[in-house]
Amino acid sequence: MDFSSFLLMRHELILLVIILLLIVAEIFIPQHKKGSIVHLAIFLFGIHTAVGFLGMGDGVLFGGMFRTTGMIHFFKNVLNVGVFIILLQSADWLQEKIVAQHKGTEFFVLMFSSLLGMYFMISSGDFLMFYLGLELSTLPVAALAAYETSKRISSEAGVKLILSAALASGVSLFGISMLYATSGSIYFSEMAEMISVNNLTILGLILFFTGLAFKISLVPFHFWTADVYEGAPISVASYLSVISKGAAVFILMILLFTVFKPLMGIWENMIYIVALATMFIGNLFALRQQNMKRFLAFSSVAQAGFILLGIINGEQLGFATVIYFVLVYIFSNLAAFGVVQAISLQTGKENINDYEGLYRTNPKLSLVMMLALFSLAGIPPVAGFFGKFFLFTAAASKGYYLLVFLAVVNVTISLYYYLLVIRAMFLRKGENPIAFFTSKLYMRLGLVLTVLGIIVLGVYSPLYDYIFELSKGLM
Amino acid sequence: MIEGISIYEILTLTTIIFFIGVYGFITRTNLISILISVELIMNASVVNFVIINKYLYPDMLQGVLFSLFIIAVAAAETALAVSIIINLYRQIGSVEVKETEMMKN
Amino acid sequence: MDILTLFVVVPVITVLALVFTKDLKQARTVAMLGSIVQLGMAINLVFAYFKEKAVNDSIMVFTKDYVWFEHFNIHYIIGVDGISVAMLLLTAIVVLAGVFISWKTEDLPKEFFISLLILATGVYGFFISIDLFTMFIFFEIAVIPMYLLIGIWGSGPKEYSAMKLTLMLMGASAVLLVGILGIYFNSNADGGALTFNILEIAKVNIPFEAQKLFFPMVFVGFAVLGALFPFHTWSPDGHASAPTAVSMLHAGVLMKLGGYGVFRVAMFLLPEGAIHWNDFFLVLAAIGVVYGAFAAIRQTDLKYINAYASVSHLGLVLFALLMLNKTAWNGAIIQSLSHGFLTAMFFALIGMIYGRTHTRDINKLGGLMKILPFIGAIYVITGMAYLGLPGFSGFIAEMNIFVGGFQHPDMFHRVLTVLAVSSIVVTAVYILRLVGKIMMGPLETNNVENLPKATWYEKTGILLLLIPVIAIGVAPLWLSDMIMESIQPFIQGVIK
Amino acid sequence: MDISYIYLIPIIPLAVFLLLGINSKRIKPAISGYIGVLGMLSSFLLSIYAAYQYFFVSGKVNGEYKQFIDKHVWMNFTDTLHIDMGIMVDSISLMMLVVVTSISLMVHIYSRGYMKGDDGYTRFFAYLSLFTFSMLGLVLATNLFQIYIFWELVGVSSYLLIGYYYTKPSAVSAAKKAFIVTRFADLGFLIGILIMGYYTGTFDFETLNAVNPETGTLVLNWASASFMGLSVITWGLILIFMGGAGKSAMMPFHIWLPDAMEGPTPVSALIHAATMVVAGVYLVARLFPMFYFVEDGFALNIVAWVGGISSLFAAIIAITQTDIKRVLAFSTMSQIGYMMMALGVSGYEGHEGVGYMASMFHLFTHAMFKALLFLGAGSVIHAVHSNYLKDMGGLRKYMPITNITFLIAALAIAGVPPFAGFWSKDEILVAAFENNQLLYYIGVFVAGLTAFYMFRIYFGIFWGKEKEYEHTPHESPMSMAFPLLFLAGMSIVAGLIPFSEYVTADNKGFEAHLNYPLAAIATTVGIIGIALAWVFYKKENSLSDKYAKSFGVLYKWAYHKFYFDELYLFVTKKIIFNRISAPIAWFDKKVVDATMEGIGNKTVLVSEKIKGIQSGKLQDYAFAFIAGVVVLAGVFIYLWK
Repeated sequence: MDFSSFLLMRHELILLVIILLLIVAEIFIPQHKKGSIVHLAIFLFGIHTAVGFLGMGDGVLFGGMFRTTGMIHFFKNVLNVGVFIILLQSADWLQEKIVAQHKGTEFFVLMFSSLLGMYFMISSGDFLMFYLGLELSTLPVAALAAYETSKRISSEAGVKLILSAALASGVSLFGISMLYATSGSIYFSEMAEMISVNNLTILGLILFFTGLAFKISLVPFHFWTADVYEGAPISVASYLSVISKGAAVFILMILLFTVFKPLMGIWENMIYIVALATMFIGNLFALRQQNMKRFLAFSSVAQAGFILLGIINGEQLGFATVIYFVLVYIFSNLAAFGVVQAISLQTGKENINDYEGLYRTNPKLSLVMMLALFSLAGIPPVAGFFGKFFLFTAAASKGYYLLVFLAVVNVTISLYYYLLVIRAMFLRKGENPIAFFTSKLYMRLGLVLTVLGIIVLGVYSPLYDYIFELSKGLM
Repeated sequence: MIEGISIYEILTLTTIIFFIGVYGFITRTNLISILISVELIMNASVVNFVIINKYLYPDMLQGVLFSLFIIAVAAAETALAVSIIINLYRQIGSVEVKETEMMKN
Repeated sequence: MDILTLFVVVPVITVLALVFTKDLKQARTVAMLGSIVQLGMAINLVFAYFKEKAVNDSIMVFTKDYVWFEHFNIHYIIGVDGISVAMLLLTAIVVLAGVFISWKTEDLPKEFFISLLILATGVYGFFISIDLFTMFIFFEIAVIPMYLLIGIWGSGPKEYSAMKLTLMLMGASAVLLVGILGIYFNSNADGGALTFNILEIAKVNIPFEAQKLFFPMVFVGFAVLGALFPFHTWSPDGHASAPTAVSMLHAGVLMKLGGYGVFRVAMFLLPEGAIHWNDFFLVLAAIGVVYGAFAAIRQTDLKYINAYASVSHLGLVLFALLMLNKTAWNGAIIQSLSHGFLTAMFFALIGMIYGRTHTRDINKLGGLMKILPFIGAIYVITGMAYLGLPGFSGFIAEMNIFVGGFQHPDMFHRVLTVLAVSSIVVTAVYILRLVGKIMMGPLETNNVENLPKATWYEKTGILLLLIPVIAIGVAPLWLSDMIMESIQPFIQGVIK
Repeated sequence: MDISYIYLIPIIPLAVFLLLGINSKRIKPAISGYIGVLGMLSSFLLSIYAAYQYFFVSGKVNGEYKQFIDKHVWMNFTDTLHIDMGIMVDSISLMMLVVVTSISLMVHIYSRGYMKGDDGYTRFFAYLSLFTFSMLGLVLATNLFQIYIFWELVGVSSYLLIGYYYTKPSAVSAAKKAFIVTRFADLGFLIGILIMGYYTGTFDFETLNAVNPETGTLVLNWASASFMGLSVITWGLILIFMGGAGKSAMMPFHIWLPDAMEGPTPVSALIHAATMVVAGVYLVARLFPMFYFVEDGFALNIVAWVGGISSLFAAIIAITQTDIKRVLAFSTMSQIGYMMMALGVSGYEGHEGVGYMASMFHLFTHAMFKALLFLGAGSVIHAVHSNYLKDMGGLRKYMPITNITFLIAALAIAGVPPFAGFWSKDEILVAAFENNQLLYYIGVFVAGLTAFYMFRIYFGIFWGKEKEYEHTPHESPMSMAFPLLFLAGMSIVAGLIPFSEYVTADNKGFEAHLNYPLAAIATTVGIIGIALAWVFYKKENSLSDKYAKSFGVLYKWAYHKFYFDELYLFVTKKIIFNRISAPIAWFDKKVVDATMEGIGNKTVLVSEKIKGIQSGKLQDYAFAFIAGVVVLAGVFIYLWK
């Protein structure tokens, strides 16, 4: 085999190099200017993100363990952008809190290796690679969740995440072993041919499904979400809420649409049930939250429920709409988390009623927040609306009108709690509103990027058509 | 291939192990022992892979390979988990699971 | 830039300009200029329309079609017929009047006018769009600013009302969304491509089962905005809490989206569904008409009275639409316009009275005619127009509705019409009670001496609204013919 | 005949109204008074000219008074149904034109004196012009819808004028009452119109009334559909008559008329005596062929009876009232009842149609002397500043003109020859006698009562014992005296006009002869009434109270107008306001709204209830996790198949 084909792993290789570079830098940069490591990391990753957009052909490596297509390539770029924004938004926090404790580099190393895991997971061609990717993407995040070692809730979050993740992966491993038993192979391509509808397969599917459902935080596998988001550093929470969720959705779709095609009759209904449960539970819990992080955690649970409406379509349309929605969702959610980050960094306040009167002191921030929330709630003309609308279209095209109806009911419920935040920011005056402050460059950049995304992605229609074209490759 | 022992018995065994693990996970009060239960779950599937490979598809080694990787990952996982638990222990001087209930509702 | 898209662009430009304004003076000036331009465009459009119609007899004129989301066959299609032209004119006038009436918005003036104009954008867009998707987007754009407008600048239990209003309307639009998807996926019944284009879908005959299933969704989705009983409860609280200009725009324009949508989408695309569900919804509408009127008798808060009056009058619109004949539909459209102007006037006047006496409780008011002659006189005129006095638009509308309703061959419909007709007496009762209580009789307001007279901007705002009311009332022919001929293509589906 | 100039007759008052109404604050009172009078005068002259042209020059074509119509489409309902605006010139419309313009002119002149110094002077004249415009439009209407439109306008101008003293609560409520009661009656009118529109496909009087000369029956096929045993057209007519009854204060819609006296007296003279209140009569006359031919005049009978009963009823009440304007109001009601009765008993062809003629005749004469009575009463009130008999007496030496004119009017209404009332009333009784004996006797009795109550107040005002007036009453200024004299003259001569040649049901005209026996009876009855009044009220004495007692209950009821007001009050306040409106308002708040609320609150409640699930316990989560797996597995492996 010629090594040029390794270029198909360009993303992975470059990221690996960056990780190594950072470790080296950690060794050589003197103690008193450790701060520069942040700039370095963001710079390097920025280059990586940019380079990622260079074109790349499809191909398969290691006898099918690793594969890449236009879609996968595109999605890796999406993840990159997301992570890049997260880095921008957390730069100040790192500078002020983490670097002081000499833990700057590790943060990047961990996050990047988790991202590396995602890469492998989404371009995995067999269950072994998939499993490794999954674990590689999960474990570092657990470490990150527990990163603020001085905070008790942070360690608590870490414990909860690592243990439930272990349980999930254990269960899904058990499922995989069953699938292996019925199909005699762990390669997706071979499985797709061998697989047949029988109880063992169904059981395997269900067990396997839980592993990803855990990452996407679908009900009833979502319980860790809120606690971990609350305990973990905000940047980690936002990473969990968009990046790992997005990647998991991606691979789940690939598996369901290709490998488990024969079982569609089963998993359709499974998705149906889970989707309803997820939407309702997510919304009902989000209703009463006071802490912004928990609030966003449950809202993201609900969003996951909406995503399933696209998955249930089971065809190219569904795939495209879901990817599109995930893209939009990444931007919207990161905008919200970014604002939370900025405020909690300045004032340490994370509760909704701390935001009262925010508009009158910090109009820009609250506008960003409002856009983000509208996008999450699906109010036109911001991107979120289009994302949701297309998801519903995908579901309706298969005739799931009842499901769509219940979904729109949930949209209304969700609108209620999103408006609660807007109420706090705009309607209320507040006794002691958060004083006016200006964020640093990185944070501003991060927020501006997200806002651009929120506004442009919706109205700019060619993007969706592009995604739709790409998603042909996987079907 | 072990003479006189059919795959069913072994699969039953692994399933039992699996559920022991689950049971442990749900009932143990000590984080470490919960971790151990997770290991049990993992090992159940490790054995599964090997057995299935050996009994059903002896000509290729996919299962066996898989199991090796699982063992490795499980080790890493344990290490990480233990480190986090230790970190928790530093703060609250306990590794009881009931100590990790600050965040709820 | 085509003549219609300007209706969306100009408000947006105004909004952008507003972003850079410093204080109230600049903000209101910019807003006023923007709205004046819009009014000019609207008037110009009327003439342009007549000129165009002479040479081109397609259903919609000035149509433009831009592909948006290729794969879903979503287009940005715009076009107008006589009805949308009239509606655009209404909107332009009410918006301008609203700007005048809110001349003295002290708190966050910039934001206020921005939200107001965003609302206007949505309404304009809704009236010009022919594509269901675009229509829906504009629909929601029009609704959502209400939350801020009521919540920030409102009075009384504003947060509660704002939340209630937004949730009920958005819930309705959610139901509507399902209905639209249903139409979309049945739009290829004749083997064509899926489309959101209303005119295309109208050519397709959607299977009866689908129509039966989706008509209620579309109808209710829109009709909630038209205060259909029993989904009208958002409107009294909303109106009561909203600031004056917002009540004007909301009752005057936004609520019209309901009837308009029912007419454009539900009736046009799902005629068989309309016939199938006719009796059920007709009864609801008739209840709304009488019920609203009776509920209004009992209220003591000026705004509540008007809110319930609106329930009654807009109930009449839905009622007429369900009569499924040209005359009644003509009446429905004219009623929408007339009610738009009149209720806007009422809310403006209430705003002025409230601004001076600081109460809206009719038991605390009395004999204002003596101290506020202009407001008093206009109030009486508005009241008379509202209870359907000849010479004002209300009469034209109601007569069309009643005659149309009574032309219906079915006895049941005619009986319901008689029921609806009886509402005019009840209307007279509460209007006269109101006028007699607050305008006439002995003075009851304290601090009588220092009630300022109406200012120039208030007068301008009022006259803007009064002129069309009288114009329609005295010379209805041009309007009713313009609407009548535009209705023609829409009625076809229902007739056959 | 060219009728285009007739448009000017209503348009001039409209112009005056707009002129005065829009800048009521700027124009000086004196000026506005002149503007009003001049405008009215020109209309008056025009209508006189028109009448002359029609009746004596070009109206009569081969022995029949033709209808001249000029109309323009105002609004289209359907291809066939449309509202036209236009003028319809025929005998009754011209007769009404003369009545309306002349009375209106007189009232304008009178008001210049009567309203002097009132701060709403200009407003008053504006309203008067508005009313005149509406009334003229109503008179000239060519179709049902046009008449309805002006009908409503008349109603509103009456509302405005009754509520002219809008700071007086009583005036406000009277105005409200008048509007709402008539509005309710108009509801019937409107529904009637709708029925006509639906079943006949037209609103035009021309088409509706068209009579086939050969068969001598209605062209229009009224038997097409029937409802509850009656032709729908009959229902339509009855409902339309309901509207007419409302405006003309027939039972049971009469209650607004007495209260309407809250308005300034000239207004009462113009609107509530001479013109607006006879609109109902005019409406029936307008549709007379339909009323007559459809189902052999079933509807017409109703008209007759309603008229007869109202006249009797009102006359009885009038005797007991002490507010002179109210007495006049009830007398108006009773006289209009007369006219209705006359129409009701009338036939169509030739001398058959004497009732129709008589009713129009009486409408004409009554307008004159009743306006005169009101204006006279006005000048009395102007002098003593009170409406009540008890504050008056012996005024004849202070205000001679008023006295004489009032006397003339009283004689006229009492039906004493040769005054106008005698002739018209005689024709009415003739018609009644020929067609419906019972109504005839009622009519005669009412004639007597009329004479009695009219002279009761006459004596009460101008004779009897003098009261001590805080400042001695004096004769009214010329501006007020002139109209009195003019109208007095009319009241004397109007009876001599040979109406039967000009205004008849079939427009052909016929020779009317005095029916001496009937006339004699009527006159004697009238004289008796006067004599009784003389006995009772000429001198201050206690006879009246004694007899009042002897009537006991009847007197009490009559005094309280048979408790109609209380009845209405009960219906509106108790039934509509408390029994319907209040429950609906409650229902809206507590049921409809509460349901919507409930949905929201329940959602929040549920989310509160289930918060325990998120217990924060790692192992609960794990349990939920496994439970989820088991459930899914259970569902899809066992239940699904």
